[in-house]
Amino acid sequence: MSEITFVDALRITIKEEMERDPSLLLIGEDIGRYGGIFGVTKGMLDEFGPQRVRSTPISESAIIGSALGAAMTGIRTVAELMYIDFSGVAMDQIINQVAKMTYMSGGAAKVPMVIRTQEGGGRGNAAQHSQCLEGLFLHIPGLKIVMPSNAYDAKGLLKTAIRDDNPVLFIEHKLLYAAKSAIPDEEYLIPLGQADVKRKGKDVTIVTISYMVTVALQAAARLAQEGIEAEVIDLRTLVPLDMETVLKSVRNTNRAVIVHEECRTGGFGAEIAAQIQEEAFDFLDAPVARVGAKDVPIPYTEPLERAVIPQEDDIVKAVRKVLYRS
Amino acid sequence: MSEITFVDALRITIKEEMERDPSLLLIGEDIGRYGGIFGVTKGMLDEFGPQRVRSTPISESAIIGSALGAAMTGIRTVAELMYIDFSGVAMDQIINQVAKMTYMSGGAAKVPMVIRTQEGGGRGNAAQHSQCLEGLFLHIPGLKIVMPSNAYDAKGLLKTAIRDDNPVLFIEHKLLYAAKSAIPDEEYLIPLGQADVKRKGKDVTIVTISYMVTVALQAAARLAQEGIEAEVIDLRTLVPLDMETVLKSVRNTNRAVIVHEECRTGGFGAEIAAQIQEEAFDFLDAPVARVGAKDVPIPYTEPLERAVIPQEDDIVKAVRKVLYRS
Amino acid sequence: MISKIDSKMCLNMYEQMLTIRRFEEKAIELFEHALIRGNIHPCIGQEAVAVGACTALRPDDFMVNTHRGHGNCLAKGADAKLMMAELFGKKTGYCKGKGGSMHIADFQKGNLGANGIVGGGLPIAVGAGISIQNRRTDQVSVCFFGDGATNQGTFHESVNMAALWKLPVIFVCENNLYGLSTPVGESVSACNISDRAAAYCIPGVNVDGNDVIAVYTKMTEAVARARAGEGPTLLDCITYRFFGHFTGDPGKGITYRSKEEMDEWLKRCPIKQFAKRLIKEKKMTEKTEKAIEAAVNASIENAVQFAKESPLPAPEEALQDLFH
Amino acid sequence: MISKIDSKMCLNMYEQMLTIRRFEEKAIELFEHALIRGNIHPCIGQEAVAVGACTALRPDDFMVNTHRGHGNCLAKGADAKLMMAELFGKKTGYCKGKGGSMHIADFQKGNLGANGIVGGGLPIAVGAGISIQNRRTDQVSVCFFGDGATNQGTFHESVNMAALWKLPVIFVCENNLYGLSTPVGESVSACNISDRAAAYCIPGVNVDGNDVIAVYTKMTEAVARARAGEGPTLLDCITYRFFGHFTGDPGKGITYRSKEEMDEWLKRCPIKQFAKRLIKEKKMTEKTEKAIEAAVNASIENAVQFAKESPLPAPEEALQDLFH
Ligand SMILES: Cc1ncc(C[n+]2csc(CCOP(=O)(O)OP(=O)(O)O)c2C)c(N)n1
Ligand SMILES: Cc1ncc(C[n+]2csc(CCOP(=O)(O)OP(=O)(O)O)c2C)c(N)n1
Ligand SMILES: [Mg+2]
Ligand SMILES: [Mg+2]
Repeated sequence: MSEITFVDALRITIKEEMERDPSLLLIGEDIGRYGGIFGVTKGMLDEFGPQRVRSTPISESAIIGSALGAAMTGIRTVAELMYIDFSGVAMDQIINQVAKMTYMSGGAAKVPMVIRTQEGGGRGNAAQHSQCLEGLFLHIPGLKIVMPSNAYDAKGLLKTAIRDDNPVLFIEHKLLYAAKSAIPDEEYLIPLGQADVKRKGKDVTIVTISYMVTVALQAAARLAQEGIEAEVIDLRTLVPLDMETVLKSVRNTNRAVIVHEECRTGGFGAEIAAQIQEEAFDFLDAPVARVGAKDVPIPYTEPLERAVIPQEDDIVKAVRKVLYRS
Repeated sequence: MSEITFVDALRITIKEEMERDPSLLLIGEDIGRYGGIFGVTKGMLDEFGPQRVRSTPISESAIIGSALGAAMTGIRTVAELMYIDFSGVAMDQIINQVAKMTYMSGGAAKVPMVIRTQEGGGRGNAAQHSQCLEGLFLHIPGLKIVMPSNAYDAKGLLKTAIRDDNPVLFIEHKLLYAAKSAIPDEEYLIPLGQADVKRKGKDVTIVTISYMVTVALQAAARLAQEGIEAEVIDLRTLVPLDMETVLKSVRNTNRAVIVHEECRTGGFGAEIAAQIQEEAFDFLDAPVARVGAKDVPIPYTEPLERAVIPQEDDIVKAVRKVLYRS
Repeated sequence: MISKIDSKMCLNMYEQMLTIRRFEEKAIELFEHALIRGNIHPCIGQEAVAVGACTALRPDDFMVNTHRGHGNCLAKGADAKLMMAELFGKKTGYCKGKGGSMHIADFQKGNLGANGIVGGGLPIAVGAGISIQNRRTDQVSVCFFGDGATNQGTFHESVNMAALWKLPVIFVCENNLYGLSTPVGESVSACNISDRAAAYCIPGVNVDGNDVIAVYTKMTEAVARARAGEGPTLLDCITYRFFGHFTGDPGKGITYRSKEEMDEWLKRCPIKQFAKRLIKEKKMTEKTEKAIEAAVNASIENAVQFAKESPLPAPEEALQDLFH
Repeated sequence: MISKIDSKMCLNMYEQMLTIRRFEEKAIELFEHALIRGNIHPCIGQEAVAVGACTALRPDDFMVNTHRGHGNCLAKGADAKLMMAELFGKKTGYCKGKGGSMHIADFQKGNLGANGIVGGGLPIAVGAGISIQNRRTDQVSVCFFGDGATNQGTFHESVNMAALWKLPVIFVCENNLYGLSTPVGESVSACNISDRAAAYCIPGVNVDGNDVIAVYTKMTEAVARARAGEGPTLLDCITYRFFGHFTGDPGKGITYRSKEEMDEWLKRCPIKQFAKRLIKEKKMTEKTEKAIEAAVNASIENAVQFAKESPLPAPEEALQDLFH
């Protein structure tokens, strides 16, 4: 058992999997000598050589498409997309090629690949380096979507993702890289599609994922001081989506608040809200509430960025509202 | 007043606007001599010449990006994206450039451009030529989204879209091109953000758009024979979204079914369902229901395509369910 | 030159070209009778590129295909029965009816699939090249694409990447002079598509794409280079499609191509040309020609029969095959 | 060669280069003191490209910029005060604090904005070229981009389109030999980036990007060509950034560049070189040099002061400016 950061957890996981599967391929920009812009692949080039650790030109379509070609021909692959914002330049390869290959071929193609990428605001990186875009990919059948909220989960989920025979979009959050968890020495895997109740509570269900788990837990702590016990569910993966855990909780608390960093309109919160009211209509004592970013690009300057991205305060207010307190 | 097809309505509109604004630019693949793959720009090259009617190489990023550059420098532009499926190869230009330019520049940039494109299944065009992707763009702030359901609306909405000083995604449906409407001889414009009640009814509200309006009206006719009077609302535009009209209807019928052709998960139906229960919670006598495509790529073969894309039957069943009849 | 090539191989090539021609003719006919839906992009007129290129390959070599890909599929060894069944949308088709004309794949024969997105397959072929290099086999990866596709960003990114890493990828441009209605001169700013090789420091080769032997010969050189670890080659195979862009194109493309031009190319039919030459060089008798013709016709009839008799998938199968 | 150029213009260029240098140094300092957030990509070392290229332009010419774009902004006539205010996230900044370092635009000066997406600006510059052609003015559109950006699909699509239509676009590669940590030789398969021009039948020109007069001269030729309707030119300006890729790059990029290489380039500082030459050719006295230095320092101080004193936007302004 040792305390390590999210970045280290990712690096150790990749290293272990590179050792386990001698054909596993890493591909992405500046992942070689430089070790990746966030340091996740540090040391890999020296250890596994330039054929297994391919540092590429700035050609995201070719990165994703070649990962697909490698995966389809028997080379399990982890591609790195430096920022999720850059998925735009590779979008056809992600949504029309990677996501559809297995289905279009009637199951003949097998696509064992992971796209690791990174998202989120809070650092003044402005409109093209701060987005959260999971809602967009959720809408495209054929991609699994994993979004860990801490180093422990990151390790267990990344292992599972790499060993999956389907394409997995693995989304990290830039504000989580330095966060530490205790990690056991022995190997563990976390299955995809299992939400995790990060805090128990009986008054309201907060459904969230990734960095917003941290913010939601802070909000829950504050709410506890007001006598409101919030249950905080970390979905961990959006595809597959563990609605069972969500519904079980909502049937108990009768209230739900969904929290995500991506834009409110058309975010995954809309999908979950729609499903909750479909499946637990008679249990709801208040409308399902959603907390998401305001519907604008992420502004650069701090006061505006803070106004756009969900804060602890916004969650507290939303919870009070579904409890009809203010 | 004359009966014309959807395609003709689009062509006439573009021609009128080309005459009205002598700098208006058309750009897209095969839009010149060939007149566009669906014939919308037929005759334009002869009438307006190759500088105003630019038939391009197969370079969608350059098409959208150059339309943006032209628009930003004072040339109002209508770009044609042959299939919405090809938005993948131009996605960065659409979501990171076109959509964000005005905001990122603090309002200094003006982007008067329309991206005309076409979507939908039903013709056996398979996974990469049959998608509906509006839900994806709905999630990106900075794009208006227009989806006419008939030739009359198409004309009025396209005029407004072209004259708008903001980027507008104008999505046509391939099954609508041959549909005819009566069109007045005098000019008319339809404002963006005004839903249209295509059928009055008191028992349930069906909220839909584009080709699914046709299918929903058929379903409503069948339901009427069972004594169920469905109100059918054609949203006409997703951004701006006229929730007022939707909510007014739901507060009256107490039941809502949202119908769209795009995949159910993460489609715009989730957003609207979430908003309805947020705003009209106490009026709902049943959960808001959603009818959307099954969450798979669109299969080629007819029986599977039919199983995946929403049919009249699916709407009828969903309506019966929210009325607790079966 | 032809005389150096094994007679049996020549007859094989001839038979394959004819198979492609008959397959496409039949598919068009069936489409017109509404037995096939969607769209078909016939490669009639371009058979020499498919057959010349694929004859230089081994069954374990990889191939990435385009929307106009029936010819390449067949040349890479696909079973016409399973292809036709796919066009009929039957459960027995290559993709169980889910893919259709533009998405046929045949992994057993190294065919990684066609693509409905122009330029979409190029990066995939590069990935297959990486896979070969990392597994240290001497396979190659062949990527077909049209003249129009060379203007897509993926062309540039893919050739650059393959060139940088000296991947065993052969880029074969089926340059039929048009991308849909757009003449290559209005879409490609280079004089020749082969000139684009200079941007990547790789060989760019001009090929008469209507001469199956020429294609075979140049392709063999490119394949040898790739197998030897010397990296990619760009082949610019000039050819012509006799039909329209797709089954809905009026007058076989007469709205954007002159009758004279179309007639001129019809005279240079790759199959007729090859037959003449085989007979002239005594590699084929007229009797053999007839026998091949009969065998090909029978095999296509057989394929249609198989497709017709095969079952459609059941609606609930729509939800299968999304994930493994 | 320099002697042919007007002294006043030379001194202007010198002053601009120095302004850029001081602006960047100050921005780095302020970033380190947490007065500027996000990231900064300093162009220190590359000033000759910005100034040489923009001196060949008119104020009404268009310019499309990159993430490493402060220098190009200033050279195109931007006000350092409004730039600095933007970096401070203030309401008075070019983008009201919404854009930040990577998105500064200045429409009054034809500056259509920087871009956080590598290669994202290229198609926009082409569009400005279309706009010029259609409005029948003799403006030009200049697109800056890095060596790394030449591997993006948009580079290919954009240059091809501009070449086809003979648009008045000048493609200026700020080739600083690295894309982030990646040496140009590991990302560009061509020997020289200028070789890529062959793929589009346009001139590709090698330029010493540390020699402001060389840049100015070659750029002037390209601009003349563009204004005359002869189409685009690709300039490959070889230069070097003295700092790291961004403010977070350890040791100014020492993890991927050798100390020897960095020292070697430091000796070729475009500003020092130019000063020496101006003095040698008697275009500048040491007194003038000092006066320029003082004026530049004052203007940067002034900009910082302005930025510091400007108000931050109010939270509710976040919702403005999405649509007109
Ligand atoms: C990204 C994309 N853009 C446009 C299309 C529509 N389209 C299909 S085939 C085609 C022409 C392709 O030309 P070329 O590459 O020369 O191949 P050919 O059809 O001539 O074999 C076009 C424009 C598409 N399928 N994908
Ligand atoms: C599409 C995209 N991919 C990757 C990045 C991350 N990134 C920012 S700058 C940069 C290097 C760019 O290199 P080059 O074009 O040579 O410009 P330079 O930074 O050297 O000026 C990279 C990889 C990005 N911003 N956009
Ligand atoms: Mg072609
Ligand atoms: Mg560089």
